[in-house]
Amino acid sequence: MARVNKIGLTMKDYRGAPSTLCQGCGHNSILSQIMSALFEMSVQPEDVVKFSGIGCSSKAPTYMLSRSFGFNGLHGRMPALATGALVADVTMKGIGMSGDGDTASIGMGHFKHVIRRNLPLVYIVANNGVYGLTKGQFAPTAEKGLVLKRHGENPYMPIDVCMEAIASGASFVARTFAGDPKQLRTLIKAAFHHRGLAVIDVVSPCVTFNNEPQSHFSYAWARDHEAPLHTMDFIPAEEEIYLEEPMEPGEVREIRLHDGSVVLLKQVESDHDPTDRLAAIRAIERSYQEGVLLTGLLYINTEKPTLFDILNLPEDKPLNRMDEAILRPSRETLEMLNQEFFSGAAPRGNGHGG
Amino acid sequence: MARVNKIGLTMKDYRGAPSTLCQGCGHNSILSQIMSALFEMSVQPEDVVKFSGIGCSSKAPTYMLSRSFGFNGLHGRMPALATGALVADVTMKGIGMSGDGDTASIGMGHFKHVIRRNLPLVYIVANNGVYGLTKGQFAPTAEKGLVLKRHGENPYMPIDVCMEAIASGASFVARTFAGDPKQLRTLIKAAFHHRGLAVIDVVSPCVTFNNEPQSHFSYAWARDHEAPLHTMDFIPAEEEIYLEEPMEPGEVREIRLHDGSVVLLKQVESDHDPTDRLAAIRAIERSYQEGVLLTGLLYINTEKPTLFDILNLPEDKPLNRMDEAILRPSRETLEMLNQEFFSGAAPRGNGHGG
Amino acid sequence: MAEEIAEHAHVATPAREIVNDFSITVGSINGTGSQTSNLTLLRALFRMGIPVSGKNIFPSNIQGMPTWYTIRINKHGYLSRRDEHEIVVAMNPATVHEDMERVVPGGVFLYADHIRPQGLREDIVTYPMPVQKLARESGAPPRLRDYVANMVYVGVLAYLLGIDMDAIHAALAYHFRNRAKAVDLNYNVVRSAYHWAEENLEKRDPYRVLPMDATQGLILVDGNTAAALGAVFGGVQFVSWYPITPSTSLAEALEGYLARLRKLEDGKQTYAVIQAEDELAAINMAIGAGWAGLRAMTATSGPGISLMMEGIGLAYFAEVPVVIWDVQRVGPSTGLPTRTQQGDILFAHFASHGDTEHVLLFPADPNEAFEFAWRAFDIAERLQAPVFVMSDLDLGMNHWMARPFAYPDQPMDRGKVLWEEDLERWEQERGEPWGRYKDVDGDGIPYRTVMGNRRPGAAYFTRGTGHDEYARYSEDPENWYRLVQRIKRKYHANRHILPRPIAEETGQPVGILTYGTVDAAMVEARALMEQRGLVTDYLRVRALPFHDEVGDYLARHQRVYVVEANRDGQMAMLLRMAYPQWATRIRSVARTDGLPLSARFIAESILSQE
Amino acid sequence: MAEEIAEHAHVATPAREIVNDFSITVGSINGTGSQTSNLTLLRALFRMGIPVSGKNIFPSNIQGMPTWYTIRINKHGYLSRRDEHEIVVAMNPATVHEDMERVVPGGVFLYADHIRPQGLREDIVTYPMPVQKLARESGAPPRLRDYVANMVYVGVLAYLLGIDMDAIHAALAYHFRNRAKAVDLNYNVVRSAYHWAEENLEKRDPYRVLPMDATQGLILVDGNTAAALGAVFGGVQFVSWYPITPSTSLAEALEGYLARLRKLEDGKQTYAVIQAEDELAAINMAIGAGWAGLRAMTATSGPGISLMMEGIGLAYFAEVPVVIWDVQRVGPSTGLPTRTQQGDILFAHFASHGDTEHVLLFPADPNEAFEFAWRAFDIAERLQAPVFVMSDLDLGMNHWMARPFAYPDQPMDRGKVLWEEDLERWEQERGEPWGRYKDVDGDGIPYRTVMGNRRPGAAYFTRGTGHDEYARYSEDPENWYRLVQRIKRKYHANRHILPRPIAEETGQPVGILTYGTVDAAMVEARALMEQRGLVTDYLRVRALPFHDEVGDYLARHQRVYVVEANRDGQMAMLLRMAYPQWATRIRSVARTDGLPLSARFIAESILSQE
Ligand SMILES: Cc1ncc(C[n+]2csc(CCOP(=O)(O)OP(=O)(O)O)c2C)c(N)n1
Ligand SMILES: Cc1ncc(C[n+]2csc(CCOP(=O)(O)OP(=O)(O)O)c2C)c(N)n1
Ligand code: SF4
Ligand code: SF4
Ligand SMILES: [Mg+2]
Ligand SMILES: [Mg+2]
Repeated sequence: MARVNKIGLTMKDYRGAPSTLCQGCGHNSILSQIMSALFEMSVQPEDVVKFSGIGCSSKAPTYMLSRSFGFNGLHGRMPALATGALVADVTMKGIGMSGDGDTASIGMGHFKHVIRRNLPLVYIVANNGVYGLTKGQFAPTAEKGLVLKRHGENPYMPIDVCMEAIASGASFVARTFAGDPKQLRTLIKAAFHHRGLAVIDVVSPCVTFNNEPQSHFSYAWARDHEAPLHTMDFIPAEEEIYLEEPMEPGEVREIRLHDGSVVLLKQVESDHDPTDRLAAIRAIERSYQEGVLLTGLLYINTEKPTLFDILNLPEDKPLNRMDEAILRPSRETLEMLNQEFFSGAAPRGNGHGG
Repeated sequence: MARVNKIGLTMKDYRGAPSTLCQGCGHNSILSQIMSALFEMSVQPEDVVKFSGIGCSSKAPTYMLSRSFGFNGLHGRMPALATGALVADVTMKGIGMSGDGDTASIGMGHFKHVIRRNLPLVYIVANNGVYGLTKGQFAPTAEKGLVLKRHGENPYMPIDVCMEAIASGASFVARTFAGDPKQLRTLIKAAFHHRGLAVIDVVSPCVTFNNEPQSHFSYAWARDHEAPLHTMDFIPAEEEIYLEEPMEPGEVREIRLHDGSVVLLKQVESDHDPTDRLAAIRAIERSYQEGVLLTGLLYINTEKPTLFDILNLPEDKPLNRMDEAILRPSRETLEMLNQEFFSGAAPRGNGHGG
Repeated sequence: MAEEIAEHAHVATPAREIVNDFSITVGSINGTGSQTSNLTLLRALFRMGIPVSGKNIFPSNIQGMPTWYTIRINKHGYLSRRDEHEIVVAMNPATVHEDMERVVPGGVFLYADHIRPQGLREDIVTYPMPVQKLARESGAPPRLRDYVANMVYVGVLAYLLGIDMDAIHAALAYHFRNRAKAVDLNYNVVRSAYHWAEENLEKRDPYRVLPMDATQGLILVDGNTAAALGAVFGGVQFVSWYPITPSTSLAEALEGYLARLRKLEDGKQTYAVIQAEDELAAINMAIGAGWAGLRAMTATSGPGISLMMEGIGLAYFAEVPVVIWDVQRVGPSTGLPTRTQQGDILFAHFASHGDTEHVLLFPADPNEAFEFAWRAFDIAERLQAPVFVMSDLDLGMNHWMARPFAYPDQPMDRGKVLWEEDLERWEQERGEPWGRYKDVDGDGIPYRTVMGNRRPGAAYFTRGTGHDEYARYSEDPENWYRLVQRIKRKYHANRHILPRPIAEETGQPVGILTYGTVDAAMVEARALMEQRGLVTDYLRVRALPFHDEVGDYLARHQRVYVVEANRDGQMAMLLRMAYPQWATRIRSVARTDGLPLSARFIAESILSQE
Repeated sequence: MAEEIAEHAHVATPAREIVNDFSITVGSINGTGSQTSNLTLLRALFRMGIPVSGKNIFPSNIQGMPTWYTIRINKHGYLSRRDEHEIVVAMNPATVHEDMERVVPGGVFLYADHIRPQGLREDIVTYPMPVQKLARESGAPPRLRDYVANMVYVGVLAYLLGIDMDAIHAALAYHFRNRAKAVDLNYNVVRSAYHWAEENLEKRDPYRVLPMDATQGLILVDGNTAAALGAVFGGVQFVSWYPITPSTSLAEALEGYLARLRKLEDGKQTYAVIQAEDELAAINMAIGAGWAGLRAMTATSGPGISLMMEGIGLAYFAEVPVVIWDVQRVGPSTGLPTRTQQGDILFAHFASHGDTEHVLLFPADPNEAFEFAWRAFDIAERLQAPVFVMSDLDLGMNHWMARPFAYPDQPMDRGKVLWEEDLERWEQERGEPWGRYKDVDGDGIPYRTVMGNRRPGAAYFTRGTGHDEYARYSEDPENWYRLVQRIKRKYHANRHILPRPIAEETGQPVGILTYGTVDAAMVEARALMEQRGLVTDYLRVRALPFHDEVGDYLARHQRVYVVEANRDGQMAMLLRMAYPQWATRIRSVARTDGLPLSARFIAESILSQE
């Protein structure tokens, strides 16, 4: 018998259409971990909505969560599309999936501005250093000096998705690797519970166009060079925190999210404080100097107001379920407004229009 | 008699059409300082080319340097426009002028990517926290909490142009204030001599829409809160370095630019090392905590290859002066290429096409 | 109060009077507050019951450049722009001479006396005005002096023309929202200018105004305000926009009205307005919202329309309702940002790559701006499609006389949306599974669920790529063929829900066809032509794709002049495409120079061909 | 070598032979290397002197999805796509049954024997192939086995049809650039498959090929490669682009050729290629470069065209030469990214807001792709305008027989560009100051200087806003009117420099009109119709705006069928607009399903109306 979660669903209930991505593509692993995370958290698939742009990564959402609404929009415009849609029902949970081309090239502006607005959305960048769907041109995240068979050597310095996110004030920034399922899954869970925009930059190898072992986006390189900041656990609000082995104080950090759930970080080498922006930037800079793939929860700010706060939307009543009685002001209101305009008649009393 | 510079020109030779900007607009001061800097450096106006997007700031280039070519392009697309044009003649010196809306809103993506390409261009962001030309809506650089008469209170966190530039690997990043002519002029000179893209973020008050004293983009606030990192001098390559007063070692930093000219930085409080990216980021972060307007040369990297290096363009012969003899391969070459295609005839010898 | 002054108003009028039929043009410098004076004049005349319109010809900058405002006063109610200026007020030294040249022979030229124009014309009446002196004497604080200086010409004109001072007071009270200090300060300047004129000027010109009863029950309003209000009464829920002249004031008015009219008791909003980072974001946000079941719109102008193309193609193809206001300015390119044109018709109708043909609505006046604003949502949701409302700067930013806005005459039509229970019922009744793109009714319009519908089976995956009736990805050739044919059918089978053309026919051989704001000038041009012996029929198109009436109209007329404010005669081109059988009957009268067409230009263009 | 095999090739042929007139379709999985096998077959047949074409029907993904390749063999040289498949090779279990259904009655069905289709049809000849077995036996390393497996059908077909094994060897040698190991590995599989077939299959079908002499002197090439090469010989200096199917291979080929052909002796580049961050950047970069005097271009497809609109409007209005390749795919929206269409014609012609009408060139085959690629620069620089080259996926990405490319027949025409000395001479000769937008020659084309011209007075300020003849900012109505009229005139006065239409006329009452790649099918359709008694005249339009010949052609014919691969008949619409006097003669034959039109569809559509 298939395993059943708290709301009575099996893993099958989280599946999508059969994947048409290449076998071994990192994006497939990301999908698996999203499905597992939602299954384990017993999230109702109907409460989730998927967004994406264009690219292999952006096709990916078709291959999970058939029971969820989804919109595969235009190249680079996913953040804008998701903004408009999520405002319609603030009780839905949004996952956006994008690529490094989709986000860091054509979509850079929207990426920055959705961060600034702190739209509640799990924003996954499936980062493979290339444009997979158009056959492997360099993406802006590709490391300088990367050599690809059909495209020669990349002469440009890379754009770092996490650095960009932090620079623009993102409230949740993490980096992980499609080949590190546990960490990826835990980060997805944390992101799901974060109140605001959660950027997860996932090194997600393109096995067809950019998986030579010396490439920083290959399975081999990432596996060999992964340097996690911490190991992590996600503890839902209703569960008690339980540590497998007793920890010294300072060895473990608890990040309490808005809904009471907790991300537990067990420090690996030095103590990274993910509430310290500068520390996060420093860690990223250092990872380049050391030539490692830094992973983990780089930065989190649980207090930043979200777009929904700013728009002052009702928390219980979705906009898209409001009816004419709420949406169309009354006949009397229009009459009043008409009277306010400067009229051809002589003043009728001493109203504003007089 | 009007003052004459080394190439026999007077200030008049650097002027443009009469300004149609509002009296007192910060953008006018920026224009003045650009004209003065070029005059003082004895730059031939015909060697300069101006680019801009759309906005009051982008109209500004009309009001300087009539003797230079200029292109007032589309909103947000100045970086791309300048890229295409400057490639045509690498001996020209480009100045791009943009606004905070033009750069940090609609043009964000291009801003990032022109930085990444390190196009040799002086990139000035005339930053007033509002969209001047469309009558004062909030720009993305406006501080949270800024109250404008017609638009209420800004609920969003600002985007910091310098932080964004540094995050994406800019090779020259400075911030200054239209009300600090000396520093502004010196930075323009340095930027002119920088080999690569030089971003100068200039607080440039919009006297019509955003100049109330509590606004961070007002003359009053900027003047009261300016915290220069250093005082600075620019010494052209041919001149000797001369310090007005003797300095202790450590009090003064020399930044030698590619062409031998030098930027001399006299530290104001603590010692800022503008070759240290992290130090620059730290300084920006600190300035927000302290509520000051940090100005000066935040970061410089004189070694980063430029777009022209990467494209491997001839340094002496502009592309746009090459003629048919260079541009159109010969009849024989076409004959050879025709032979290389798979042909209907039986193989003729054992060439590649056989 | 002003009564004692009004009594004297009719004193100095010469024999040959020209009453309630002339234009006043004020040349000034933008950013100096003359707009307040101009609106005061406009409103005062309107309050006197006289038909008026105001056209602002302003530069694309913020301060210090020449700007002109023309008030047309016409007892017959012809209110379009004229090429003739009877009375010109010169407040700007930079344009004083060209302003003097503008005056018709026998007309009036008023000028601020510090300007001192050289060589006053002999064939017109000239009056100097002590503008600076009166401003100084007004007691206004120095920073306001430039502003109140403009009130001087209001007072002088009030005296010369006989404008009711009570009406001026009412106009100022309205403008300053009854803030007594501001009203008094300005009114006092008007009054002292009036007195000065009374004492110092001898009226030597024939122009004057007399009260009428032609504006009773009407209001003065600009089209952008009307559109904003219409959208609010259309139940707009989502607005994403990026500032651009001349659409900015539409979005800003919308935000203002929504904040006032559409909050719940606890202060929560029943709408969202987002100033986007650019037009690409604006349209994609609106598409997201429309997809998720909100009444979503954006407002922009030419450059923004160009940037929205990819998004509009997506909305067309994925069948997402969204309303796009194109408040047209002069293109191509950045063009003349503060001038008017009907230049985006062709481009909007065929917006985006691939085969498309979009719905366009053409409001002609503020009442239609209001009406089409709410109706556009009904149409968009009914058709599941983007709908353009093609306004223009003339309508959007100028003041027009209008009827009070009429409450929508039908409940909101949300189209074929299925919520949880609807979907259940749908499947039960039809005995087949629902599919997002199934044409079960034969009208080309499928049923849709929207994000947030929690019923299992309600969810589907939307994309801009090929898809079958169940919204599944498909590259199948036959499927594609069927899909795009069905979408085409959707537009044509449902044209009847678009605003019908409006016809005025008396069986003439010559027909006129216009759309949008040309109407104002056309009404007058028809009268002019009639004076010259050419009686015409008239049809005003209010939507694309065309209703059958349009073809019938072409069929009934030997020649049809299609009059529009663009270079290429875009509507004429569309008509030739749509009606090849009548193509030779179509004659294009088109012009673009940034100004609204004048009746004279239209009449002469047509008469010269008759 | 292969000689010993070739000898036996003609053994098993039955009585009724069908020689050199059928199609072979291979159904396989993309990313498994079948493309190499298909090209090998195509080239081998071509090398045998037989007219062939290859059409790739592939999915919009990278690996694992169904893909089809059709080789048409036709001794008469008719090479457009057909709806009939005589021989089908099934390599993909997912599509094996639909593939079998495709086969015409009496046709041939080959299948990999591990697929085991259920219920083989009786009305066709079926042959299993031991694909996996032979691949295993090939000695290929496991990672290459899937690839070489596809060589099995090459060998089997070689045996069944009588394809020359030498020609196959030559094709492999070409494909693998003479890398002996790869050539041998693949050739050996072909050979063992041939032997296996020889020993195990009894030929029961009528199809076979025989050598001809119809391809001598021709080459096989795709349109994107041809275009890239043409651009190089057009002296292209600047390319900014953003990847998008099906234009990507054009830009990539260009980059390859430029690196090879256009470096100076010291290795410095005489060109710049920039992969931009998006299409907005790509077009704006190209505009900057064109403005600065470079021959600048970009290549994109539908979604990119939509994004480039604002830039194109700027180039139109500021009069900047730039070449835009639109390798059309199926829209609207993301549509079918890997299928073909002529769907962007209307949109491109009227690109961007405001009044515009752009130059479009329509290459029909690789030779024209090459020619128009260089000519487009001459036209753009001569007109100082954006020029679209409207290719499509069928032309761009499929292999076509072509003549060797012809060297440009005229020197580069850089248009009216003034360098330092030119400017001096200009002013001396004319005795007036130069102005950027002065129409001194009366042809609407002004003279331009370009950035970098150091002569004082050469510089000017370019903008997308209103400007006078000296490029100074202007909002003056009359100036605007003159300016846009002059631009309009520029296009019409210089239409003669565009590629003229090509006509084939014998004075028939029925005319056909097409453009671009429809030509291939049209040639055959005309023959089909002739067989059925309908002789037609033919005109192929090669550019917009139309030459006068187009109107004359319409005037000469009672009915003109306009045949095109889109939904709405976009060219027919344009013709009705441009020629109202002939509008009723125009009949639209249009269809879009992602596949190139077939001759049969065209012929039947027309015949059914005659
Ligand atoms: C406007 C537009 N431009 C270009 C394309 C072509 N295109 C499709 S996917 C893609 C790049 C995708 O790269 P990335 O986002 O990194 O995704 P990946 O395939 O690598 O997962 C491009 C350029 C498009 N669909 N739309
Ligand atoms: C595509 C497009 N969208 C919008 C506009 C309208 N517009 C003109 S200037 C401007 C904002 C300018 O703001 P900024 O760059 O900060 O310049 P400032 O005027 O403040 O100096 C906008 C939105 C436009 N011209 N083009
Ligand atoms: S091409 Fe690369 S990114 Fe695309 S599906 Fe294949 S492996 Fe993944
Ligand atoms: S509106 Fe503001 S930014 Fe524009 S010119 Fe005036 S002061 Fe400067
Ligand atoms: Mg990628
Ligand atoms: Mg600004």
